[in-house]
Amino acid sequence: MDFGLVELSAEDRALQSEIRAFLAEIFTPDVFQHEHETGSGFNPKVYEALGARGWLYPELPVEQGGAGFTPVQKRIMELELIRQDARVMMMQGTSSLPMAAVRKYMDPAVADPILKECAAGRAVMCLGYSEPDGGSDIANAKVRAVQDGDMWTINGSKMWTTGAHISTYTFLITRTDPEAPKHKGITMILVPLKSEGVTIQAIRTFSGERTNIVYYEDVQVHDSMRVGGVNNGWTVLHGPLDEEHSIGLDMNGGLTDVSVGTGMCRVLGASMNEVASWAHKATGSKGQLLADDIRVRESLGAAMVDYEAGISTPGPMGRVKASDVLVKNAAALQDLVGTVGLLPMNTEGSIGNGDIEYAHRFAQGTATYGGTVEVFRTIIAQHVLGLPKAQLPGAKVFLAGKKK
Amino acid sequence: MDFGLVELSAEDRALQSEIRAFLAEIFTPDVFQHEHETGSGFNPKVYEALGARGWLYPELPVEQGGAGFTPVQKRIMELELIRQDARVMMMQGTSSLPMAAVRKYMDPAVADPILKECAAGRAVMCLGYSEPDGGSDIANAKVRAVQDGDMWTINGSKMWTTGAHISTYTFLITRTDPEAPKHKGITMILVPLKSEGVTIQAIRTFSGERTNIVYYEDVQVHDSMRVGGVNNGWTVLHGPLDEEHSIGLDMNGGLTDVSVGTGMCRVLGASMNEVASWAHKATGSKGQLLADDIRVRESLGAAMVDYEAGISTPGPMGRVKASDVLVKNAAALQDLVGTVGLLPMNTEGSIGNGDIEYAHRFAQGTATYGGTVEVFRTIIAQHVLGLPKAQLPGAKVFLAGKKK
Amino acid sequence: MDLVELRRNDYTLEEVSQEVLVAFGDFFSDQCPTSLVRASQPLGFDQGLWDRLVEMGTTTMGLPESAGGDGAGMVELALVAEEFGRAIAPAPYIEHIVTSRALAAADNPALVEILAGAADGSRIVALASAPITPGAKQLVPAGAIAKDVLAFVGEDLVLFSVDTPFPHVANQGSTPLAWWDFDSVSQRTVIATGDEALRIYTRAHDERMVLTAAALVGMTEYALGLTVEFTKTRETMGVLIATLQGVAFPLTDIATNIAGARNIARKAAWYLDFSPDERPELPAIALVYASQTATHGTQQAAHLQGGLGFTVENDISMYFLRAKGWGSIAGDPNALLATIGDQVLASVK
Amino acid sequence: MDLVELRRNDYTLEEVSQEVLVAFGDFFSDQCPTSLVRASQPLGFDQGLWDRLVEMGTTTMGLPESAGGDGAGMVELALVAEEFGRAIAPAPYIEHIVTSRALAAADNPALVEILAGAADGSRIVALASAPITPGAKQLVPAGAIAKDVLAFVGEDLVLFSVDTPFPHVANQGSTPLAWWDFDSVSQRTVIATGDEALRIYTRAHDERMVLTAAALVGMTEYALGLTVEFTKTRETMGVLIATLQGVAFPLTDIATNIAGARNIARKAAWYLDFSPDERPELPAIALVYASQTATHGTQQAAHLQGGLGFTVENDISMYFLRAKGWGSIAGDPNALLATIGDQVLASVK
Repeated sequence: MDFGLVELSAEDRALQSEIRAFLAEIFTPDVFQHEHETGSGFNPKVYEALGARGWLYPELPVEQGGAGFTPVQKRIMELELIRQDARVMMMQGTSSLPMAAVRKYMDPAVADPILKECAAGRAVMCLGYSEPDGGSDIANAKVRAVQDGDMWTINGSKMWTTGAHISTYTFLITRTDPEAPKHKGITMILVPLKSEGVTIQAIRTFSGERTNIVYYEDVQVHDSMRVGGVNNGWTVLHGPLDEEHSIGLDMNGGLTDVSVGTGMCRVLGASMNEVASWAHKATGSKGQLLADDIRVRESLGAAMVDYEAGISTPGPMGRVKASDVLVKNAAALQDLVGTVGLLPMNTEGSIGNGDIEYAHRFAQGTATYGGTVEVFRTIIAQHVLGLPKAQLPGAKVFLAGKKK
Repeated sequence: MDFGLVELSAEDRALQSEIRAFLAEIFTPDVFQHEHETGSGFNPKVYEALGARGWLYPELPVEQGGAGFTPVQKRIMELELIRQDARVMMMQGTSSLPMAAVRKYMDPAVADPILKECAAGRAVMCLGYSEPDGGSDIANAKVRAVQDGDMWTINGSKMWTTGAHISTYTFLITRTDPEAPKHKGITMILVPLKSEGVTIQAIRTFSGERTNIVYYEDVQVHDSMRVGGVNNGWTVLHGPLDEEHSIGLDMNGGLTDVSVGTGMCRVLGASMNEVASWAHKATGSKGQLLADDIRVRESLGAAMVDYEAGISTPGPMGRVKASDVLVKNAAALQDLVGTVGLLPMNTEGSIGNGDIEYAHRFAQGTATYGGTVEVFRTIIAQHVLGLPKAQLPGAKVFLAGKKK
Repeated sequence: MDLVELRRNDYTLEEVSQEVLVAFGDFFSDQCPTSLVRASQPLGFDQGLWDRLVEMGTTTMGLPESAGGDGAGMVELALVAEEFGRAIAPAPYIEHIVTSRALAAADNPALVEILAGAADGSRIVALASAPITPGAKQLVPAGAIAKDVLAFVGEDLVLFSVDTPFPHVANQGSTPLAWWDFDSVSQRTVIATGDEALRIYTRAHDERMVLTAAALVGMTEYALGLTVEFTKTRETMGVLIATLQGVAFPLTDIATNIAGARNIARKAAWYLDFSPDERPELPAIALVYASQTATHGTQQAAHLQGGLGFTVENDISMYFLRAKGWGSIAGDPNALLATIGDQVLASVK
Repeated sequence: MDLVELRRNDYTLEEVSQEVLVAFGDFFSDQCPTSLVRASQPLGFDQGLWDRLVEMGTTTMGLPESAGGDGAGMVELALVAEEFGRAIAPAPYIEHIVTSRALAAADNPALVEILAGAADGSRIVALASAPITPGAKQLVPAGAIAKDVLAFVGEDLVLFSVDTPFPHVANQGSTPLAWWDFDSVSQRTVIATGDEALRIYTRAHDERMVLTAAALVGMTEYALGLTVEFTKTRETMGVLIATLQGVAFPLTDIATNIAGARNIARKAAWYLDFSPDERPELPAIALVYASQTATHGTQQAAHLQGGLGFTVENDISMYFLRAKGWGSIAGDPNALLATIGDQVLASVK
């Protein structure tokens, strides 16, 4: 066990300072404004500036467009990016899943230039998993891909393709054998989103984040863009999915977050910090400083217990816990501060420039991102508790309803 | 709408005083001690004293052993009994269900003497519904009754037959046609528990209440004790069950409780009163009176909101709500008072002579009594929200796992 | 508290109340589709809808006959509030009604003109949430559309009047909130003072809590209905999601909370009408419980529609975003709990 | 609070810790079957088990080498506590260990004999939960079996000693609680005073919170296991109840809470060992969260066995009845929340 501060070498300390200074420079106010307006989780200037230094996927070797960072250096970069703004970096995380599959399963002659573009921040990839009527069952994909010689023809539509409008490629689940059992008839194809026949329609969520429906109409894709074998898509998918859902045994000497929901908890943590700052200045109806008010002290204490629970609960359980505690405490903190907690960014009197108001909206999405909490409870029931599966007519695997 | 105090006639006021004085006389300290020791929900002296005046089922006409009370008078009696001790009167309520069925379906020549004994407090009846492996599905009863001429032979066992050890009769669900669909092969029989072949084994619950397993081994019962038609048990059962589970449209000008869970809420209310009394005397670590402590005030306020919710939620929804709020607040009030909240009746320093400690144990049972809260949620899903039933292999009706 | 009081528990509505419920239910479903709610964002006020509400007699029904009203009681007003909340109507029904009733209760000749304007809907009136402290602005509910705001100052109940309302401040619930700088308002009418002022002010707050509670009940019930329908048509793994206990059980809990919150709101309204000195904690209980019901209920209802429940296009988003705000405007739930607790403590003294 | 601190999050147990976990897990499952727990009710103490615990070295492992101990840290002691809690063992492990460590920390020559008795288990020592106020008795955890109780009086940390422990008072958790009338105890040894007294006392309380948190984790996990097995064999409507979401989802929530509570308890133990001046709120967080986990987890686990979970014969009843009491003895959850909140407030000052 070790929860100590990471002891940095002189070199790492210098790197940390360099990173911090560089990020402070590229995260200009219009980056935040742009994200606030678009909700895309992506900023081309930031991504390209990072990519130019090999800092977008800095753990990759230099020849793959990374910077050959050690685990400690990679962690420094992660935390410094979070210190700036985790929202803008969302597509960085989303891309990393298909990048791993592309690297593993595609012909290097095709894959390498694509991966380099991604590492350079000039391309991102999105996940074409869910479908409009698919619910949580991504293995039930109906988007059809038909092969004719070297070309695939793709028809159908995908839902919740977050980032499609700014991505170069989508990592698409296609149905290639409608007769086979559902897990055995799917193939993964990396589809260039500039292709003819692709139409992208925005879906706005009330946290301000944008996602998309993507329609595919006779879209032509060369067979070289296939990722893994024909009808072997389930295996290919599992690579990234296992990464996303992994129970998270720590392989990095404690340099990764223990809970999948740590990012969600940071939104709660930011709210707590803003409420605490506010309580140091605001006074109650009898003139008492709110930081001395037992109600404020207890509410912050209760939020802190939940925050600690959210970041300490391992793996997929942490994902459920983090969402639960964020939903509960975002509402409780809004109650605590009163009507001013309803005021958003850029309004007179809002707390933490709208952080409390934002957290309450954002919280709702966390119960759905990357699979609803119900889907994860089902996974926990089977894989942690070893409970038998429900014998539902279409059941085989419940997975990931909404992908980032 | 009317939530006013009931205006009593001079006659009713006199009756109220008479009842109150009489009950104060018969509810002697050894009645409470006896209930504390036995957990039977029954006291022969009390029942017979009430029965002798026609006050056990006072709404019945005098010729049926009642007192011909008006609804207002009946309500007076109910509340005065609760003021004494609701626990001792449990079997009064349990008996009333089979009494209704006996009255409706049996030959009056057989039924009338039985009902008179019940009204006189010399006999009570218990419910022989659940079985050891039956879960919530009472229609799946396996206790076998086989007819030979005028006699039935009964074999099998029943679980959760609360009151069997002090009851004269049990209202038994028997399987009389194993080949028929499960709801069409059951028959109700009123079995004298003194019969040869009946063995009663105690089950102790941790609230102190006693219930029983009852074994039937070649028990002989005359056909005149059959309640309703052969294989028509489901219809006979529904009379009392509808009464127990009814949505509770008020037919008495507001003289009944709106929530099925009102009795559970009274246990919460008693705890709240005891905590409030304690807070008027106890002081905190800084010498402050706890009644002035914001934490005590808020916790009692939160409990009061939940209490009001429990008693105001109609019918079976109120049963779920009452159990939820009792479980939650019994724990919260125990936290509030600290370690002394763990001390039971008759120990130095306990609060309300153990009321807080008791409420926390009692609360757990309320989530199971008369059917688990899950069974009731299933009923609410179907009958209030109109949701479709789950297509489970054995599903037809989910009902009443544990009967009082 | 007395656990065995011999009281009636009769929730049966009088025929005339039934008619009010149906009439306003019809009115809002005809006149206030969710498209109108959406179009009125972010201000949360639609003049056309307000005019039609006035035509319906909404602004006069709750005034005493002496003030040209119909003398309806809190029970009827709460029934209207429930339908108002079901439609999340962009109109200052609650603020305006409770404030006009307070003005009428003051029975002050200086108010005749303003009261007439309030009765015919031409002048929207509102109620401050806390006593005025010099130097501090206040967020006033309906303050962006009201020209007259009733507020407590020292020992006095004062009506502050302006020619143009203060500017709207955007907020999660899309309600017409504004920061009022009361210091800058010179037009002030003292309408009551001392005990009378406190009585009128407390009553107005109690009425606001009860009507808000009723509105939150209607709001949550509509949101629940949207999701119940969704779960009856959406499949996963070959079954309707409504048949899964992980979906059905949370829905039953919402329905359970709504049923209780409705009864409490109506009961609290009845006490204000018929027995105002008893159970002084009931309006607070009604508000706290309805707020919990709405916060939890709209959140779960939105969630049980999965990703779709998180989209702006889905009407349920408008319900979720209002649930917390409407409750918050009517009172601070934590502070209310302590005052409710005080009644429990007082009852055993 | 700093949300991006560059710290390790490494929960991997050292090999020696793994061995401690396995050894005590085996010990308790061999030596402390639930039948022994049941037989020791209502006192909650079994002398034979205690003797075997002493033989295992339990009473010396956590003492410093200078006091004849093995110098084990809080991480190891917490691992033992988890197994102790899993067995709900009728022995004063937590009270005795934290009190002996406090006595050893005082390094007072007058304590040599008592410390030797504590180390060989012949003299059970315990810790009062609140400072002594004259005229008021105190409920002392393990006070019915301990002859020596450490308590704070004014500025001093004082060991009160008696020849015969005060009589046991029955309690829901079947723990050896007793009312101590400290006024009547004449044998008193001041073991520390002023800042040092406060430091030792605070540390002992922190240790009690952390060990209790760990014990509650083990307790809840055992109760969960009983119910998981039950749901895998019990059918309703033709399916195993484990396949119903209404059963499976609450079970996953218990498992989730346990996993988090375990990590927090171990982390809090690590901080006490290696970084005691940082994160002073962690012991309280560990206790509050483990108490919530245990209260809710044992309640739900008992409930999901239906009526059977409510019977005295079912072992799960013993777990449910201890969950609240064990937590309550180690600290007042509401008061702890405020002190945790103070750390959040201090972090942004």
